[in-house]
Amino acid sequence: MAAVTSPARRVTNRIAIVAVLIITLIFLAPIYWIASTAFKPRALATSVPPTVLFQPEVTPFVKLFTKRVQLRKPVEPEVYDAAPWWEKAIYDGGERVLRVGDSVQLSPYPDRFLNSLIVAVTSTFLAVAMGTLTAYGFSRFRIAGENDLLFFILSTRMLPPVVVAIPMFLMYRVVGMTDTHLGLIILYTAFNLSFSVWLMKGFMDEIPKEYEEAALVDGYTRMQAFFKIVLPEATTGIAATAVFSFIIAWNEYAFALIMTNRRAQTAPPFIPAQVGSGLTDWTVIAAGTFLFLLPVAIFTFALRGHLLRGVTFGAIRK
Amino acid sequence: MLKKKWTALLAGAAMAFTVNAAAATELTIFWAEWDPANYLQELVNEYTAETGVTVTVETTPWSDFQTKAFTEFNAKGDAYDMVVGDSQWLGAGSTGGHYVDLTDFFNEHKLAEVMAPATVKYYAEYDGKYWAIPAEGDAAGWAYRKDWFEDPKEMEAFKAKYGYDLGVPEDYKQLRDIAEFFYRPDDKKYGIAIYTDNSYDAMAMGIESAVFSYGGDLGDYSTYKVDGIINSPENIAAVEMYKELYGFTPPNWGKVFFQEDNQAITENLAAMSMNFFAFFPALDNPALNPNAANTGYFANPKGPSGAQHAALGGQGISIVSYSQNKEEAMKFLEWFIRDDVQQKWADLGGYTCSQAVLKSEAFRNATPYNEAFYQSMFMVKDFWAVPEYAELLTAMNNRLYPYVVGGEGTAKEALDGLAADWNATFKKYGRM
Amino acid sequence: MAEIALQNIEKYFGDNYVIRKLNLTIAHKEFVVLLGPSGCGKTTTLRAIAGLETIDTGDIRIDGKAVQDLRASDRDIAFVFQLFALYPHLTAYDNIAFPLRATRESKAEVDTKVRAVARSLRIEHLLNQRPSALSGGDMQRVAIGRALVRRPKAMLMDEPIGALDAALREEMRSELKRLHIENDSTTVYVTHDQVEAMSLADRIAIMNDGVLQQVGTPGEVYQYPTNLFVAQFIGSPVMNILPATVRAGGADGAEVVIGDGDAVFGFPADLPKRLEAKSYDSLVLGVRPEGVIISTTETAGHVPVEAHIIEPLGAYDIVDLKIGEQLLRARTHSGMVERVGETVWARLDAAQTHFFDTKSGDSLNIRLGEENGTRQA
Amino acid sequence: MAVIARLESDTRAAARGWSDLTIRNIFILPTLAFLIVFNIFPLIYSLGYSFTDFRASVNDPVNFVGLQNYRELLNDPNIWRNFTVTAQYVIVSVGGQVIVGFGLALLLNRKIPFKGLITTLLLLPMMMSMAVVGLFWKLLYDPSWGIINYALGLGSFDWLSDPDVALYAVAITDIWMWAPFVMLLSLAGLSAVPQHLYEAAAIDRAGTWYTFTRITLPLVAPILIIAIIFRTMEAFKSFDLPFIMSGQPTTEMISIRLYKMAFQEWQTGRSSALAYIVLIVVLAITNIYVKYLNKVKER
Repeated sequence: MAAVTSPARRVTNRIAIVAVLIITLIFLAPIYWIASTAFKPRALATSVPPTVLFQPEVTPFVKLFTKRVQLRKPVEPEVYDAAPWWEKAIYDGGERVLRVGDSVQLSPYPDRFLNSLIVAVTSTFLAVAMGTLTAYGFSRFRIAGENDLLFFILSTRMLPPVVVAIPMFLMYRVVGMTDTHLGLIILYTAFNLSFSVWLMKGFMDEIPKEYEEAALVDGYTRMQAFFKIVLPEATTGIAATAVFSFIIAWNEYAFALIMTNRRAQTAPPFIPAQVGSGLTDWTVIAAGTFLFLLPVAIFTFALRGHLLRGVTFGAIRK
Repeated sequence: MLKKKWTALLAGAAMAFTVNAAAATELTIFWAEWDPANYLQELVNEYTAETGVTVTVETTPWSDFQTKAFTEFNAKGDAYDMVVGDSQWLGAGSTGGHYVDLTDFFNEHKLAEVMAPATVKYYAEYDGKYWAIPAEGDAAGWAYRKDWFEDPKEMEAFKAKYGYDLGVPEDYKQLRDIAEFFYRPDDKKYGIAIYTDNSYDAMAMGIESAVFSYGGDLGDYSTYKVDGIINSPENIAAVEMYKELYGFTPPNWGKVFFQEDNQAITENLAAMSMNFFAFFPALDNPALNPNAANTGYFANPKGPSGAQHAALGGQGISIVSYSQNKEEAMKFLEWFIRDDVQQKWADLGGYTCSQAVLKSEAFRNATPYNEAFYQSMFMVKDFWAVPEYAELLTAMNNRLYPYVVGGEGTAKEALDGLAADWNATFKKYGRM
Repeated sequence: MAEIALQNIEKYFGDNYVIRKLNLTIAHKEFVVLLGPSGCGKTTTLRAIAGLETIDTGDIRIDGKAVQDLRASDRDIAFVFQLFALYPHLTAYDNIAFPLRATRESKAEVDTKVRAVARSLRIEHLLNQRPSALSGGDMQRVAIGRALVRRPKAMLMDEPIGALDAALREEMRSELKRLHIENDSTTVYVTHDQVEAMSLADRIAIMNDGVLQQVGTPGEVYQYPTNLFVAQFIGSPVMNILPATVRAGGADGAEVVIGDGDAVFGFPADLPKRLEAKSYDSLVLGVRPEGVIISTTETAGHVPVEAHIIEPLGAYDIVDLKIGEQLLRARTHSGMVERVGETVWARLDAAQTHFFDTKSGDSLNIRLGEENGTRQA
Repeated sequence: MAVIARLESDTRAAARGWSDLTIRNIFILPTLAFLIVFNIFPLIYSLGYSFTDFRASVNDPVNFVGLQNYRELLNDPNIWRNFTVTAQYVIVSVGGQVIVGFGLALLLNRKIPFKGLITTLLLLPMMMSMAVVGLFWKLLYDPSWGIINYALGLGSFDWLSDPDVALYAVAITDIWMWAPFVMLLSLAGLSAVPQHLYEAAAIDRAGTWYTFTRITLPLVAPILIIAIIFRTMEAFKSFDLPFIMSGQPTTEMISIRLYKMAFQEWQTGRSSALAYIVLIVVLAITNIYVKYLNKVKER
């Protein structure tokens, strides 16, 4: 199915392909830079000219997971020799690991990462579950003022987070919910719920009513029909919505910055807080960033079909 | 029916996530992200070894240290049992009910005599009461490149140009001359690195150092009079000097704080660099600073009138009144002020405020910068400590930053504007 | 207006031919229909003429000039798409004006031409409508208007009325005929509908599997199909095809035996002789239903057969006659055979009987003399 | 038919389980209740505070001050500057995203080897955390050792600390993150333009540019406008990137001002009032866009 084209057109076509490849590389360069910095020796992170080829090392990750302090005098040779490889790497960087008794003190990073997981997974589950039910309701039943309600639901997502954060902070402080997982989960659920209703309503509208009607005629109750017929049909939509809700909750910064401090703090406000003492250690930031991006990158690849559909669909529905 | 289930579910989830609050054998101290916090962690690990009470030092970058702390205070949160808070927080911390009154504790242990006078005045006292135990003394100082200064060729060229010997600057005029002398953009060498970050108190502290050495003040701390003081001729000259120094900084120096100023030395960018003493361990660490052996330190130089002061850094440690573990925290503080602990604190790298330790030869010679630190601690001055200090800081940043970095208007306009802003703020809070 | 010549056109995807050695010349002002089942290569051929599709070998000449390497826009042809391809965001007026504006004609000229075309298509009242507001027939009128307004060298139409319902299709068919007569444009028209082809074409080119099977006037391709494919593709109901053998003898001098002797029809005596001149393995006989002549009473030279199915179609009936295991369909006056199971007497009209080589499917080109009054076309 | 089936199903469901009405309520009401409690109620709560001099940081008595907060905010040139900065940022950033994203979509809208992989890779930036991205771009922008200046040969060009450049630097990062989003929507729009329209245009002797402006652009416009609405709303809300990357007065967008007023200066009442002003602006922008969108869709 190729039309006759002029030679000039064929040349433009080839230029376009080359341009696409170049632009793609440019877009990926920052991500490559993050990933590569996570494996660089500290000195190479800020070397001039920038280092592209180097011997990768995992020292940044060792640093990421440990509490360290700067050496004030060189470490004694016998102590150094007795140290395991990872501790030597830290000694080499002019630091030593903090210990309580004999056990190495861990940095808060694993905790924060876990917080991110708890909050993102729970809020995603709630938002998608509630959103799916509500979307089904809007899609199948007659509801007075349906469009106004839908617009209301959507409008709750248009506000800058800080606008919502002020009253939420005041309310949370009365009930003691600042810096709790639950507080953050509620915020993220509310934030994602409207999005989830909209996205899911689009998918629900696409599922023919006849499917359930056939099931109802066959003697299913509506609930059975919903769970056995509609939900399986809506899998793609649910997957797309879940991935998006997860990514939004996973990456959220403003609420987490304002509402959490220690117990429930997630990784996004925490990672920028690890700039290092005295001198910025970009390799550790990169290592933390790299690990934090990994789940999302894996998600993106594993579910790219759903993602593409979700992005465009969610937008077009509006 | 459904609603009940729903709330039950939420409550269940809440329980699942918040069980960790109860255990009393854990103490959390909140501080900013810098080396002293790591030294403190190391110190308190010994407390854990002694008592079994786990003590964790939580940190956050300087840029949002204040925000985080006060968000937690104002939420009446119990995430932190103690906080190593900035000196200017005392007013807000005490009048806001965030800090536990430590006056009895202070008097009982005669801390006013044990700790250095400036640290007691600035880190602990507000409105006649004590709210904190001086923990980390600090002041603004300078690092410089000894190898550049001592290069005979440079010395000769400098003498020829300025008519006096190149050496550690004695006053701001010399500071300026040396900065100008080493400012060679074509060679990627620059004169000086100063604080310019306008997000918290970084630039404010840099300017204060100049203002205080020029013999100026921020205002009358007892009457809240600012007009004529903050915009005095001395202050105008000091701010103009600060702006002039900015002209000799490396490129992209419009929003920098301690890391960048340290990098100015490690990356061979600047001849001299302003920083708080607590940030100097990185410069003394050969693994981080290839020029460690060639880095020297000096205290903030004199102003034209001969006055010599430095902006105060450092913090006292306070107990947060919302803490569930106040008793345990008291016990910790009793441990912390013990002489042997203070000595250990100094040995680990902390800047003790204990007079006995400070004055010891061992302390003053422990690092290349401890001597300069020791001198500085007797000439420090500080910012306002009133509860509304954050608004005062914002105004200062808003007025002075556009002048120093953006080159807008004149120093006099900026300071007149600042005087008006501060006046209005004090009026708003009924202080005058 | 122009002559279009296709010379040795070939197009293939890998080993699969889409068009194979195609040679066809469309004369100036001629209306040629490319007819064939879907996937036979007719649309590809049309698109290749337009420049919407590349070819691998051969020449496409318009007025003698080879154009196969020219872009569509440089060939000066118009194209009417099956799904109209109207620009959905433009009004009917703007759609028709589009090709004129694209070549920067003056505003006044555009207006004059658009209105003239609209008048001839009788769509003046629709000019301000968008395509979404138009009926299928009107959309097609606009699409044709857009093609005509430029006065192109040739009009190419790809099943232009295929998407319309039956009644509208008939109406548009006569309208297309009228427009062709009025405009005298060289036209290549693609369809799979043989009725459309027969009614519109000056000549029909029948294609199958990328190969041109036969080119001729509607009458020629109907009466003298060159092979079994054409024979069966043209005409409705389809031609009867039966295996047959021929022998001398019988009342007429020659006999055609259907199958294993299920029926024996008399034929003119010169048939065996004429067949001898041809080379073939075995024979297939083809006869259109109207070439099966039926009598309800016993008649000399007729063979008795059983009426198996009767399809009353109003103007006439189609009666399926059982010959052994096979069926022979005959066209009769309506109501001539009254009920299924009756025995009727049949013979084949020699003039309408075709003989094909079973193996190649090609017609052996035996044309026996016509009999008077037996044709019922 | 459908009506009969529907009636029948209704009666059956009623006989054998919850009625449709009950199911509808169970499905919809919790969501509505949740949104009202956690989105609407807080806003009403803060509406009350916006008329007071409440400060969450002190225990002073709260006084009703009427419209004073609003009056002072609307008369404060600094607030207007924050809005101007926000508008500048929205224009630069969304404009850039549309140009880069739509351009990229035009380039990609053809047969390209590994097209699926390329599209997926281009999705990565928008899947990342803005806070972390902002942090890392500071390293990329660094005038001394940043890869950007090195790659572009810009020497020690000031990106983030030059007040005049910082806004553009932040916008470039935003463009990097979100141009792929515009690209994705545009690509969907472009591939929805039927191929036969391009063929018709080729037959009609329309040139490349003429085809692009008269066919492609009008047909992609509605979806492009949706992308622009989306990105405008998000850019208006921008907080993470400018907050992390730059503290310049020239990048102090209204969200940042609001954050500082509420959580650094603790002017709770006044910040509630500002939040309401922002809310009204957001609703106004949305309305204008939605109206325009409907107009485009009507065509």
